[in-house]
Amino acid sequence: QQPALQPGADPALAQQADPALVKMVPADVAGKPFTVAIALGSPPDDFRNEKGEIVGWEIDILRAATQSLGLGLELRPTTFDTLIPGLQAKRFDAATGQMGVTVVRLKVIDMVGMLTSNELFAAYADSPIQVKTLDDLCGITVATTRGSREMVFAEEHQSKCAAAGKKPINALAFNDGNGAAEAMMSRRADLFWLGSTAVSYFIAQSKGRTKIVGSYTDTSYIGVALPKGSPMAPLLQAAIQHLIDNGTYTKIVTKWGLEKGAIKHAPLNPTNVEK
Amino acid sequence: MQVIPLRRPWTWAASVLVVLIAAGVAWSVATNPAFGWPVVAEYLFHEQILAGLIRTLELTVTAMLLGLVLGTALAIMRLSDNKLLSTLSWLYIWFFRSVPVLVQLIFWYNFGALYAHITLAIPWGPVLYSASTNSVITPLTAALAGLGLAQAAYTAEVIRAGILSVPSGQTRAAKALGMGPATIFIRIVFPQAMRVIIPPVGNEVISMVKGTSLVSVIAMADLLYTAQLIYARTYETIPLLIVASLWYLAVVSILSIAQHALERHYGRGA
Amino acid sequence: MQVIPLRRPWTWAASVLVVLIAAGVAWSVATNPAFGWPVVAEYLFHEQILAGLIRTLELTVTAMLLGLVLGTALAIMRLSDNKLLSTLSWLYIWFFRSVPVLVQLIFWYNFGALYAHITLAIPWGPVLYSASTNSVITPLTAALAGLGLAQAAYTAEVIRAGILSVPSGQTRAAKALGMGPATIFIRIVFPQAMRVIIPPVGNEVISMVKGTSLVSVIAMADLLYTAQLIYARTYETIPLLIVASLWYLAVVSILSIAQHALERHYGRGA
Amino acid sequence: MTEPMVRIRGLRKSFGTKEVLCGIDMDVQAGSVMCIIGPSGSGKSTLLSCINHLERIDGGRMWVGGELVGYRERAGKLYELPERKVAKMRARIGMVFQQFNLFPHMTALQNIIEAPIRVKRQPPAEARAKAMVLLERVGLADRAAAFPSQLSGGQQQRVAIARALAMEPQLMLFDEPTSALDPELVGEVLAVMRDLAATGMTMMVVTHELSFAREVGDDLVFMADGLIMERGSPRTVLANPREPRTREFLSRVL
Amino acid sequence: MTEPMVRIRGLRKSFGTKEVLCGIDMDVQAGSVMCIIGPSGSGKSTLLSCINHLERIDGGRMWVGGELVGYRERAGKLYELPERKVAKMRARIGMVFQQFNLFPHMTALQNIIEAPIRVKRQPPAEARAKAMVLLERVGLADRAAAFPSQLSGGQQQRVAIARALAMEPQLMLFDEPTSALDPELVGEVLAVMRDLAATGMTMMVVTHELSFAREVGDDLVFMADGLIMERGSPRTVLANPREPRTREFLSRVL
Ligand SMILES: Nc1ncnc2c1ncn2[C@@H]1O[C@H](COP(=O)(O)OP(=O)(O)OP(=O)(O)O)[C@@H](O)[C@H]1O
Ligand SMILES: Nc1ncnc2c1ncn2[C@@H]1O[C@H](COP(=O)(O)OP(=O)(O)OP(=O)(O)O)[C@@H](O)[C@H]1O
Ligand SMILES: [Mg+2]
Ligand SMILES: [Mg+2]
Repeated sequence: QQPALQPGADPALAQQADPALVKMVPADVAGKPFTVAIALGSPPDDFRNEKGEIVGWEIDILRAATQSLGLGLELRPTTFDTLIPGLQAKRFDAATGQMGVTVVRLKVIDMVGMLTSNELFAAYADSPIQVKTLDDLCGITVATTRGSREMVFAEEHQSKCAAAGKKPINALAFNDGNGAAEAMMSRRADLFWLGSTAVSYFIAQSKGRTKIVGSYTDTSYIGVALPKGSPMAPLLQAAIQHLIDNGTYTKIVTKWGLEKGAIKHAPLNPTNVEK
Repeated sequence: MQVIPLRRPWTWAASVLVVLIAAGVAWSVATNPAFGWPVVAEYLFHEQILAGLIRTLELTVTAMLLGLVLGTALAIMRLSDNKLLSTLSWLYIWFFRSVPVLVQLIFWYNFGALYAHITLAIPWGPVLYSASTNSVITPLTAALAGLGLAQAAYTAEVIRAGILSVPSGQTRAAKALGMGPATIFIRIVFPQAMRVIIPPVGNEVISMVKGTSLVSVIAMADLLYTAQLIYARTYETIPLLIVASLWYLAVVSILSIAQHALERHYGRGA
Repeated sequence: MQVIPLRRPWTWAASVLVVLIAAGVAWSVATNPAFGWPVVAEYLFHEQILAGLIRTLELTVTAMLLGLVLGTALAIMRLSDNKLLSTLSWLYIWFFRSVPVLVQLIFWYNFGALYAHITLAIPWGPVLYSASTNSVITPLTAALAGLGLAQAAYTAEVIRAGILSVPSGQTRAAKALGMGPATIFIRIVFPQAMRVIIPPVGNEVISMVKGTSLVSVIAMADLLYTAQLIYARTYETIPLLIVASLWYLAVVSILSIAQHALERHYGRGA
Repeated sequence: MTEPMVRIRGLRKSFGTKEVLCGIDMDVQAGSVMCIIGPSGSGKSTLLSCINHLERIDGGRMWVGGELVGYRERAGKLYELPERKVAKMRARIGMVFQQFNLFPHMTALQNIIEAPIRVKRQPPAEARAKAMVLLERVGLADRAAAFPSQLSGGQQQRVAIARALAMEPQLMLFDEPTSALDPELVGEVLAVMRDLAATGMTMMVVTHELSFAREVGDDLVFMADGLIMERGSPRTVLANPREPRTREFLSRVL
Repeated sequence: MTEPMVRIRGLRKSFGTKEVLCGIDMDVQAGSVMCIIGPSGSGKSTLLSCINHLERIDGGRMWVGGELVGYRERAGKLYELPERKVAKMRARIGMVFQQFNLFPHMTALQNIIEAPIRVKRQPPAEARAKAMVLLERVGLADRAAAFPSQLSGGQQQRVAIARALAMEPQLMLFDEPTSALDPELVGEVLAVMRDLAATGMTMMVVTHELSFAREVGDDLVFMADGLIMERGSPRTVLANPREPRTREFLSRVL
């Protein structure tokens, strides 16, 4: 049933099924493809390439992980709005799309961490703005995406801007990275603020018209989401740990230039994350 | 001799069945935990949701007013004997019905990327006015332009059909009384056209209430987008969509009542 | 004696002005590099764009057919003497005009979260049919349900207005000839109602062409969403939106011509 | 005496609280022409509409061709028939309206063949042939392809008559067929009706054309306030009305 | 002889290629009643429509109250006036249509006061008072609040006459004002017109009511094919038509 090589799959990352992992797979799951919904967002997380194939570092990790479990992978591209209802409806076994792990979200779903993230700020090449700490954002318009961790950071920092007697951060939440980037390009927003992966890719596409003007790093995770109490969550955790252990994980993060955020242990529902 | 009208026994049976089914569905909806009623209750009157609702209403009212006024003008132009006016109106309707509102919103919002300055000048002459595009086109302007200009194109078609439905004898009678074109339109033709216009315009207004959520592409938070922003953070998608839907149900109910009242008002004398 | 009709000198001046402005805008649009015309040319006939276009057309045609058929039935029910039918129809229209299509799409797509199985059973009796919800409601089913059921509510209102515009003498004459209710509706009332129905339904169809892009929430890539997916990768937002808009312009042009032809057809004899 | 084509007994009809027909008794013999005159609002149109059940009745009974109209009698009560059966009965009764009510989206010919094809399931070719004969008969063979809006009032009314005749009815009801016509055009319609009466068609004619009633009518009734005030042969009633109401009415119309 | 209220010289009007008025000359003296008869399609309605410039003309000239209608003459050419000036002239000419054309969304009273308020800028209270006087005059004071759909045809036409009179016109045009009425209702409208003529109003009346023309008309013209075929005093023309066309027409209408 599973084709030898799915469209967009990287042969260099192909995994053999790991007998120890395969043994853990419950009987009612084995043999069926593992379905993952993807909110196709900004590259290089998960996007369609020139051939229309779904690719990205999250896809690579999930494909390798399911291969280790001896399962097929079925990708279901969608938008953010259906991810969670779809999980709850068991339409999908898992969902991904640069989903940050937060305490609030863990009440609704289970998440396995795959990477720690950091964020970059982009601006026009002629922009005088430099971002060293979040204080530098006070009184400035930043464009980001809805539900992004950046929105949370900005909101939490408003009180500090107020305490310092500065104007609040004007954070615009767009539907997607493109809306945010376009707002910066039309000078609606001073800064474009998103995950480093997305911003780096955008800078590369902008042909020198934009530059990176700062970064913000925290220790929270980006992960894959599963329905609350899903028996597949610990399995997926084990499979990703297996990839970390056998070096495939390193190959993937290197391939996409994400070494900075690489993790040593794949956590299930990590609690050491921001609220 | 007693006369008994046609009885439809199945009507009663069906009525009972429908009520039973409705009760069943209501029960099932109320008790199904997947709908997350506690979360719905928590957010129904949440400050952000109410702010989003107000933004929705603001945008609907202003964009619809723009659409109605401009749409009426376009309909009159379209039906005018003047070839220039009717061609212009045709072109406008064609263009603004064609280009998706989403594209128009993105276009107006990001006009600054295309033209950094807006300049009014006499060709080969002095500059009369010049300003940065973003200062002229605020996000609200962009939203109203995107929604209102497109709405005008749709409304124009509806109003055109309404005007055509008024018998020409009415215009002749009004002309014979010495009324000018504006009076004839406002006092005679339009009130009669309203009968045909109201139901489709009711549709357009109700569509617009929900259509305002397109402004999310320019980071404006209407009711639906506010709900989306909240569940983007909390992942409680279904309860928040229910919150938004309940508000939409309330607004549309009020609008339906208004539509009914208007239909009655303009139906008088018929 | 020679009679000279009223001359409108400003019409000529204005015509010239309009042509000049149009030429200026066209020139500016054509030469502004921000519009990215080479990119537009590259993607205009791109395989993915064409696939999206076809998906858009498919969805429009099927959802609109569903909307028209169901909407006609609802309009007839709404106008029926039968209280049950007209109440049901009123409720349907109220509900489906209220709830945003986005919510309906998500709801249908994820019906499985609420009810894992669809079961047809006699109450307190045997089960006739049972299947996993997700196998019954495919994404396409969900898309058509979401778009079509809502469309039916809007179309019903338009058709109702159209039916009401046909003089009652027509129905009386048809009844007196011994025609049954179905024949009267299909052959006599509906063709005459069409004159009033076509322009607003034209609006609805044209809205639907663009409204199909809502199905992106359930993972179906129509024309606009395809363009968005491409610029999500390349960040060439404006050129790709232009590509989509050009196709929409083409489709809407064809639809406008069809609308015009239909108006002429149903206007015959008037 | 044979069974009359139309037999009406104790017919009552109200709109809301207003009684419009207050107990009408009437017989129309097969092949005869019954003329009905009376002031506006006296219930003439309502009477015709009851005969082919375009209006429900509130009391009494009516038979057309010996068959009870619109109802079934059982145990001393009248039960309304379903629409389907009523339609079948209506097909046997032709009706011509004051406002013509031609179908504006169909040509004269299409107006005529519509019901024979849809209701009687005549083959279109046959229906068309018969329609052409009828158009010939009303003097409009050359206007078969014209839409109603392209015809004068008199021509429209003649098409309306042909349309009703195409169903080969046993009985024709005319509701002021010439009232909406310019005086010039009245003659052509009356001529067609006169021919029709000569062929032995049973007709009920509400009209203000007293000379037509006098010439063509076999019987005449004068209605006022939902009652038949006077009846008799047209010559007698029109020349020597017995009732003062009749006299007053005739003085105003003549 | 004084300047006539209406003077028409060489009036020509075509629709497309069809010439509907082929050179009409006519004088209507102030205070007189001019009746126009003629077969359908002879151009009677078109003539009236030209007089208040509801239709553009293709040739000739017309004066109402000494003023050129709808055009300005300069250097031997007629230049059409802008809509605004035409409207001012129309306000001085009342017109009553065959189909009444009352505004269905307004009550009888509102129909009457609309133009005085909007066009003449009369204060509403004054307009209403005057309208009530007019309604009294046409015998409808008690129906002021009724919508047209609640009035009989004769009542509607009387409201239409009151509506035209409310503008205090110098000239009244009537286009078959009784043709759409039941015979019973014709009398009430003719009575109103008769009263109006008695007050000295200048009137042009297209009508098929020959007895009205005979009684009330000062002049009568017979039109056919866009030409005036015969003119004279109504008694003479109706009793002894000179032209065969007139004779033929009269035989059909009587
Ligand atoms: N559908 C209706 N609803 C309420 N009242 C009605 C309806 N149809 C007729 N009437 C009333 O019934 C009465 C009789 O009407 P009908 O039309 O039968 O009179 P008629 O004799 O035909 O008059 P006319 O000569 O004006 O046609 C009138 O008073 C009229 O107002
Ligand atoms: N708007 C128009 N467009 C084209 N032809 C027209 C128009 N109005 C009138 N006509 C034609 O002009 C001719 C004269 O019409 P008009 O209405 O003036 O006649 P009429 O004497 O008033 O007849 P009737 O007694 O039927 O009212 C007719 O042949 C008619 O078909
Ligand atoms: Mg009647
Ligand atoms: Mg005329």
